[in-house]
Amino acid sequence: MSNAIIWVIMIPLLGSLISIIWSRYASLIAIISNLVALVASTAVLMRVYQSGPFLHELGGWHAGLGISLRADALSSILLVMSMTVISAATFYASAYFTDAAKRARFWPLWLMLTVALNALLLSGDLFNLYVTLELLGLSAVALTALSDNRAALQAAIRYLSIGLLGSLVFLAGVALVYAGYGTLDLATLASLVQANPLSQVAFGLMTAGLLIKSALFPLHFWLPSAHASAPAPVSAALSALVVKVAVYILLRLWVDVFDLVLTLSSTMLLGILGAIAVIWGSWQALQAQRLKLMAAYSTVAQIGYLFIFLPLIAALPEGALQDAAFTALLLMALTHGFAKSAFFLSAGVIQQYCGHDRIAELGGTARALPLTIFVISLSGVALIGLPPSGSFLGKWYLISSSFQAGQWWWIPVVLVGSVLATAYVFRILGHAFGPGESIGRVLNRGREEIPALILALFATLILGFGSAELWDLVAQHAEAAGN
Amino acid sequence: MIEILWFMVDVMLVLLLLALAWTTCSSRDVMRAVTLFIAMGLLLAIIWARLKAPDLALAEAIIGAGISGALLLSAIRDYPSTAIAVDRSPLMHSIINTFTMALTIVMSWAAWHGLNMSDGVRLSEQVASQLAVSGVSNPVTAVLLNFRAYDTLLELAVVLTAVLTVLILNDKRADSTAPGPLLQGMTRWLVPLLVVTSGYLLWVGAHAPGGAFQAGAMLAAAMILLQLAYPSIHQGFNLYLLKILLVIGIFIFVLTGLWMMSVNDDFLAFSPAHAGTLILVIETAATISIAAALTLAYIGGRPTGWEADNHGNRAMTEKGGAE
Amino acid sequence: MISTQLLYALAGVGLFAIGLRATLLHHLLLPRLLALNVCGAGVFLIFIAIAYAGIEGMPDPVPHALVLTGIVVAVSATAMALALGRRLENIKSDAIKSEATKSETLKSAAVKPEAMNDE
Amino acid sequence: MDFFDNLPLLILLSSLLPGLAIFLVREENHVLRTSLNMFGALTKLALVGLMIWGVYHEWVSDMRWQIAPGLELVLHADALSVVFVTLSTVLWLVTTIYAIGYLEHSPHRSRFFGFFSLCVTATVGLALAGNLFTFVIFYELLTLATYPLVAHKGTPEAVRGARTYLTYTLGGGVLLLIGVVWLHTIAGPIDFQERGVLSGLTHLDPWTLRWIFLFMIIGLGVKAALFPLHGWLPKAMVAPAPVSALLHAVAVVKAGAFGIIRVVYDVFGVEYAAALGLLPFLGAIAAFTIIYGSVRALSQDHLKRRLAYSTISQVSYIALGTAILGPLATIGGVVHLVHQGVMKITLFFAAGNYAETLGIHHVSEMDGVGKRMPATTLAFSVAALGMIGIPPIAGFISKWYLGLGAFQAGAGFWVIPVLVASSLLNAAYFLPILYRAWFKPAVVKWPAEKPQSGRWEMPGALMWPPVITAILALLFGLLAGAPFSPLEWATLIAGREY
Repeated sequence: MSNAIIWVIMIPLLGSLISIIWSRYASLIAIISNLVALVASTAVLMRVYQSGPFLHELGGWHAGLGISLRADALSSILLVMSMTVISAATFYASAYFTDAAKRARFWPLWLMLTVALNALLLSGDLFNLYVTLELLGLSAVALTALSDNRAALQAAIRYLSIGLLGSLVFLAGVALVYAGYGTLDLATLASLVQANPLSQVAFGLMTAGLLIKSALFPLHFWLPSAHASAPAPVSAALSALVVKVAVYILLRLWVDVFDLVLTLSSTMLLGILGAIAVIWGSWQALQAQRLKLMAAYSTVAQIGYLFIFLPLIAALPEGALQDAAFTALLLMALTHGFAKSAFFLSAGVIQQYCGHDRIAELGGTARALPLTIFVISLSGVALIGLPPSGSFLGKWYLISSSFQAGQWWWIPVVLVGSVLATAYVFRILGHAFGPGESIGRVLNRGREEIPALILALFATLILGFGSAELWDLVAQHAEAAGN
Repeated sequence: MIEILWFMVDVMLVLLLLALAWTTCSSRDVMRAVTLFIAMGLLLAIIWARLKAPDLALAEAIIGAGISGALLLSAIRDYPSTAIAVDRSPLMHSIINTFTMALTIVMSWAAWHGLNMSDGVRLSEQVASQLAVSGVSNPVTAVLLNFRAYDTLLELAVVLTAVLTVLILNDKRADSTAPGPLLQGMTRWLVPLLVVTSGYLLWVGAHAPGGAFQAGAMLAAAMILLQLAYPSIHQGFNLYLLKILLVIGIFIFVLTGLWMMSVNDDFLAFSPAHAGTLILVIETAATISIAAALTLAYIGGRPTGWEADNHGNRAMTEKGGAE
Repeated sequence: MISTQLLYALAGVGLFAIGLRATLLHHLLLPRLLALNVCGAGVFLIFIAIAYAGIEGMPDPVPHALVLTGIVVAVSATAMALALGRRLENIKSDAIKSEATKSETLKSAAVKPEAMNDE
Repeated sequence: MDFFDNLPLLILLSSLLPGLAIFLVREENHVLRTSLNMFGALTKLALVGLMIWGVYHEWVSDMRWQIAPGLELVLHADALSVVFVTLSTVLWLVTTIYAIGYLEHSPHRSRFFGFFSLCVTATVGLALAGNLFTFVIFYELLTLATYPLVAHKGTPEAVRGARTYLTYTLGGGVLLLIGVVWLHTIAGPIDFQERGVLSGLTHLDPWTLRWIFLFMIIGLGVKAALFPLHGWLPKAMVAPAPVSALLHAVAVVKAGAFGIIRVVYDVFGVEYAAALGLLPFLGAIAAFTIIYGSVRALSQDHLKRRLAYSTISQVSYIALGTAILGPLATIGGVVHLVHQGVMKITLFFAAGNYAETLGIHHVSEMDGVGKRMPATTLAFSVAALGMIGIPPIAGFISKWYLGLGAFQAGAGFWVIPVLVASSLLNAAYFLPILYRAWFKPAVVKWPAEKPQSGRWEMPGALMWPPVITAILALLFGLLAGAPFSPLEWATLIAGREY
């Protein structure tokens, strides 16, 4: 598996093609290819863990002339997270779509989304990032439109046009970078970048484009409708992964490439926007009448947390403290990825059971679907940031970094955000525990409930108690970047 | 002297371009806007030629203006209203105006800065030095299918995704009017010409302007024409084969890449000796897929019987359940 | 040479800004789509202006290839957006039609229930 | 001693694993569920017995799990944790028996007992936590595990009560978290240590420490129901009786009180806390809460609510004992942790029995109940008299040591009046109940009487638990001087803390 980094992209791509031709066996093809890709992604992570970051020069051309794929701690961890979520959602989807025609439409696009996610995470080239962003955007829109009702299509159209705008603004930044530095390779660029007007404008444009895609307040307006109206496995991928990889590119650019251009005040601005997103998104989630809409607003809030870390990372001295803040950011992102996907998958089960997802009418679901409500509670624990979830550690470091960086004003934001999150999560549970008739067994829809449970356990137990390796990896990454 | 003349031409082209863009964007009628947009595409093709980008000029004329224009024109028919109204509040309107003006100034400044900053060489020297081992002599094709072939592969995936969406969402557009004999007569000699041109563009791409995208679009144009003239022509077409045509470009691309990886360690690392052939094979497959994709995109949805496979499947299982 | 480059690059910026402004102003799909395409054309123009190396010089082929990719991506996205728009219009008109047939069936007190399209 | 190092983990697992297994047990499978419950409870009891032995002989049991740089999960058994662990384990066993009887034939028993076990796991984990980080984790887990128990009935009232409970405790949890993280950033990881950690770190700014203390006390005070953070407790009374018993006697309120002891003694160090001037502040709140809770209890007719306000008042004795500098007061506070638990759980068991057997929910309906349910009422009387502080019942010992401690610290002038007033008030709200129960003639018809079956006044599983705990309360008072009695153990702790 020395070429796992290629397989992780090419296997789903081939799977997508075969599933078009051989649509009768598309579910099987998708499951197999995603499992193989999951194994390959683990191999990439293992290689990074054992021998550090590495490159794959596509076409054998050195980066600069050619394009290189690169795997380091950040990208390989997110890669494995993304493949885990995708694999679980794949199992789920094989039971979720009861209509054969819809299922046949779903798989090729789903696999294409997987390709786009993996290609994006591993890309080391600015223009290639643009192409993967477009592939990601288009496949995400197509999957949203799969619901095939008015709301979904309107959301999809908005999602598409906003996404295109974001990519074009990003591309404008890329054009300016190429004008000034004559390269598209991230690593080469990192060694060339100086703090000058061109860098600032180009960097600003790229950031703006990516902020649209990562739905940071006030550019989040397209997100709730799209995430709420897509089919459940798609919503899971959109909220857990698609938004997050945009944040990933931002981090990649900020930390690895344009760190000289970055000023404390600009990160502070993003931090403030993040803080507003936390409060506002949580508040909207609390007001939401529908389960999936609530989850979508919660995503807006959770993305906000990630941005609060930026001014902290910028203000902290290089070394252990900065690494800790960075790892905590990663941990928050990972936890949210697992938790939110588990949440959406469970919401899909509830929607299929009840025929709707109106929160006020969920009475009795705790009796009828105990495991699903359990999964919702687990992911709710992670969304609030209670132990033993990974986001508890994330918030711990968010608070401690705020003290260390002397930016105490983020702490009340965390406090209010947590309280609001508690309120919206337990509002659901309160209704779910309400009276209802039928009493189900523990496991009612195994193929849908078990993948969701696995994801929720990742968010809570595994990331909460077993993230020590993660810290090692990031420390290693920081060391490598420092050298 | 000649430079001043060129510069004046440039200024005129630019002014015309900006004027066309502005009128496209501020037009109150969809039909008018689309027409102006197509005109702008053609002007862009001229500008690409002026800036010594003949590959692009071709592509813009065929794809940017041609196919996009055809898609937009046929789409207009689906819309109930053709009037464009701006319903932003005056405040919002002026905020947007101010914002874009500020952005224009800032970006212009940065562009000026960037052009002064660089030595102007960028990657062109590297391309030139490796061109000999790329398997082709047209540098743009070398970049597209060798140095940055991975981009092109993903781009084909983008095309496929878009076309899948088109197929998922809609049935084929109802055939509007019966084609006249004039169109049919014209088609009879135009289509073979287009097909031959397409083949030529594909072949010539190795050493002169042209290549898979231009050729594929040209082929698609031929198919669209055929479809317009003989609306029921596709009914005899094997749809299973059409699916294969749709994916064959990426399929061959990926398989070649993997094969080369097994030989030369890196994905898509062509051996210089065979690079030319391999690129031609990939391009041929890509041409077919692009043509199929653009044709399907134009007809606007699933041809009759597209999902028969699945429906058959469902019918069969239902039957099986009943037994 | 630099003046030509600059002229076209600035034109690209202008095109980008015109497209951006119109994208933000319009709600409707078609005009917005046109505006996005104009916007994209502006970015492409910046790329090609950068690549230009004078009347005598060999232009940089890399931006040419990038823009070619960009054009194909743009046309794909356009096709997709149009398909979404068409589907939405169909659903809207189906809803109006089924509304009409529903009231008709009510009038004639027919027993056949009309299947609804929406989920 | 490898085994001994793993003992805390085993103790946790002995309730965690059966708890998780119980979730999967089918509703009708009564036998399997009961076996799992009893197996867990008895195993835990045996393991705790081992641990008492070990800690008494000063064996060190310390288990660490690195979670992140500077953050370790530490399970550690010391004398103080043994007190709380033993209390929880014994009372869990008794409450489990009680709950099995109480919930017979009611729905969702698997869910109930599953969360019940998780709740005990969290309590024991909190007791065994070896540092603040671990403590916070189990503190939050406890909240989560008890929420479904409070909401168990699923009625709108239950859901509302549960939501109030959650709002208070999680809000408090966040404040505690902020205090703990703040302390972490200035002082590094804090392992609990007898006589405190911070007293050794002289470079810290005293005002920062005072703020941190405030955050922590507010966070812990919510669970300990210190005024004005007590509002959730009476509302959480909608829970089934075994939950109220466990919540109020052991798990939740004691977790808060235990946390206060930990922070004052093993983080700050009681002498350092006194030097920072923090103790009078804590003492004043505790004293006020003692009086306030008792006054409010006077006017409650609903029996469980009266008991709830009584709890608010009684738990603050523990905080009061902590706030007075001196080993005798410490003994009083720590021993009250046990004594109050045993007595209060008796009262709640009895209240549950009245409600279950006769449908009695209010004090005004209790006329003559003593003749109908003598055993339960006798247990209730013992516990109530103990609460008032009548010798030789356990409650007297606590108050005695608190009073002595106050004199020792020179705080007698304000502590003694508080103790006296509180005792009088206790008498004022408990004695009328006893009078009604024993001496007033029985009403003709009870609100909702269940037909009597079998030998006893009610099923044995419901009757014996309060009797047993009442006997314990009596023994803890009578045999206070015996080895391994709560008092002896509290003396041991006080000896190690000064």
